[in-house]
Amino acid sequence: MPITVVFLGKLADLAGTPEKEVEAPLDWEGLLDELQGPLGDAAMADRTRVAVNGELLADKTALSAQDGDEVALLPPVSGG
Amino acid sequence: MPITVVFLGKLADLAGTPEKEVEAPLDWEGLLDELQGPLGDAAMADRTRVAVNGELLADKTALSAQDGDEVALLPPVSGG
Amino acid sequence: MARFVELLTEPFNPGQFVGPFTNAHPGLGGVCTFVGEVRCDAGVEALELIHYERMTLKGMQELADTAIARFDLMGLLVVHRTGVMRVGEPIVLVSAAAKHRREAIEAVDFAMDHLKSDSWFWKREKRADGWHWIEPRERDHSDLARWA
Amino acid sequence: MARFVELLTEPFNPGQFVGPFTNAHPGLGGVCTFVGEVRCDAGVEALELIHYERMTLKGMQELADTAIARFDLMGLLVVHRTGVMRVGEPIVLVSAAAKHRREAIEAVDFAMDHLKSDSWFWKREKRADGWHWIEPRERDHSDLARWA
Repeated sequence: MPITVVFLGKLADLAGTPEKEVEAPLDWEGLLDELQGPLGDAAMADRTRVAVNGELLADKTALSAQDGDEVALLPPVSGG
Repeated sequence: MPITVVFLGKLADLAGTPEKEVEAPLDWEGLLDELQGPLGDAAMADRTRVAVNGELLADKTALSAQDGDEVALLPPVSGG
Repeated sequence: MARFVELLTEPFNPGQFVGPFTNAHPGLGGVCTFVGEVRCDAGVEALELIHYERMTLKGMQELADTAIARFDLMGLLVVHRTGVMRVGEPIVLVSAAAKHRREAIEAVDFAMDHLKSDSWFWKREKRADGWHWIEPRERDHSDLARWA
Repeated sequence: MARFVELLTEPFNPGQFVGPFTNAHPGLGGVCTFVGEVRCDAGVEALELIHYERMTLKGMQELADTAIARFDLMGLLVVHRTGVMRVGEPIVLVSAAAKHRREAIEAVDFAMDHLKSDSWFWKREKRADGWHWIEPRERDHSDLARWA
């Protein structure tokens, strides 16, 4: 089973899709390899968080996703 | 026309009536003469205010009511 | 700007006031509403609010004007009961409409503090042994002091 | 204690939630309710809220639990829209029931600050030239810092 990468908010615009599938396993370097140009920059931005199966990673560079996992890229939420 | 003295809150209990009529004119000493015992004490309490025709007196001892005036004795309002 | 201030002698349904009030302010950002009811306190059978006709309503209107001027409101609704009330009956309703939420919430907080301890209402509770007047509370003074 | 947390994809009428919520808490002292609507801002034709199914609702439930624990509540209701909304449609409803008014008002203030800037929602506005993402605001951080 592949890994699903989910793009939230404006990252979906940058990715041109709300989600894509990638081969398992996936670490932080592997994820950045999948993300081109501004999307990669946005992923690296301090305020962009990463969650695996709905659980936030304290340190996104420690990403270690396996078969069937869902990896979400979460940009800063919008203001009120 | 007489002056109407209105007793609010627990002052009505102390007076035994929500209002009474007294002869005009009426000053602070005259008002105290009309109020017996605990009612007079309550009227003199710092936090009891006096209004004439709906307007609070800054200094209740400056009371000077005329024919037809309504004098209200207002104890502290209840809490929330 | 719309200011609605009412003193009622009969039970009321808050929704009947809040719905039309909200609809009267198209384009608002938010509406904050507080409804206070007669609380279920042990031994309390009823609550009575006494007011002084010629000063109580005028005081509420002045309070509403003050809140409108202080917070950037589109509208303010203040409804207050008087008379004898049973547990669960609404006593007071304050609703503030504003472009932004913080102004609406703060205006309600401000209006409630002043209605509770700086308006011409006197309350008494009916218990098994009769009616008892409610005195001012220290907490009310500290609540009011927040706005000084 | 009752905690109601809902994410809705269709328009809703706040009164349909607040009425039953209030009635579910007999003996309460007060209910504070905030309803946020799509504001009428010049040039804005529609607002879209995007959420992340598996995190957004869970985050709202955790926020509700935090508010209930922090303030002395009898109940808390949180309803939030997602999807595309027009001016005047309700986006969010928070209602807190408590024995005392200050707890109810503060719980709503707390919940709104956190829903607005610490929940998993992303917003964009539709203008004549298309959709524009809404960025975080400095004001949101200072609002949140009040509760730290």
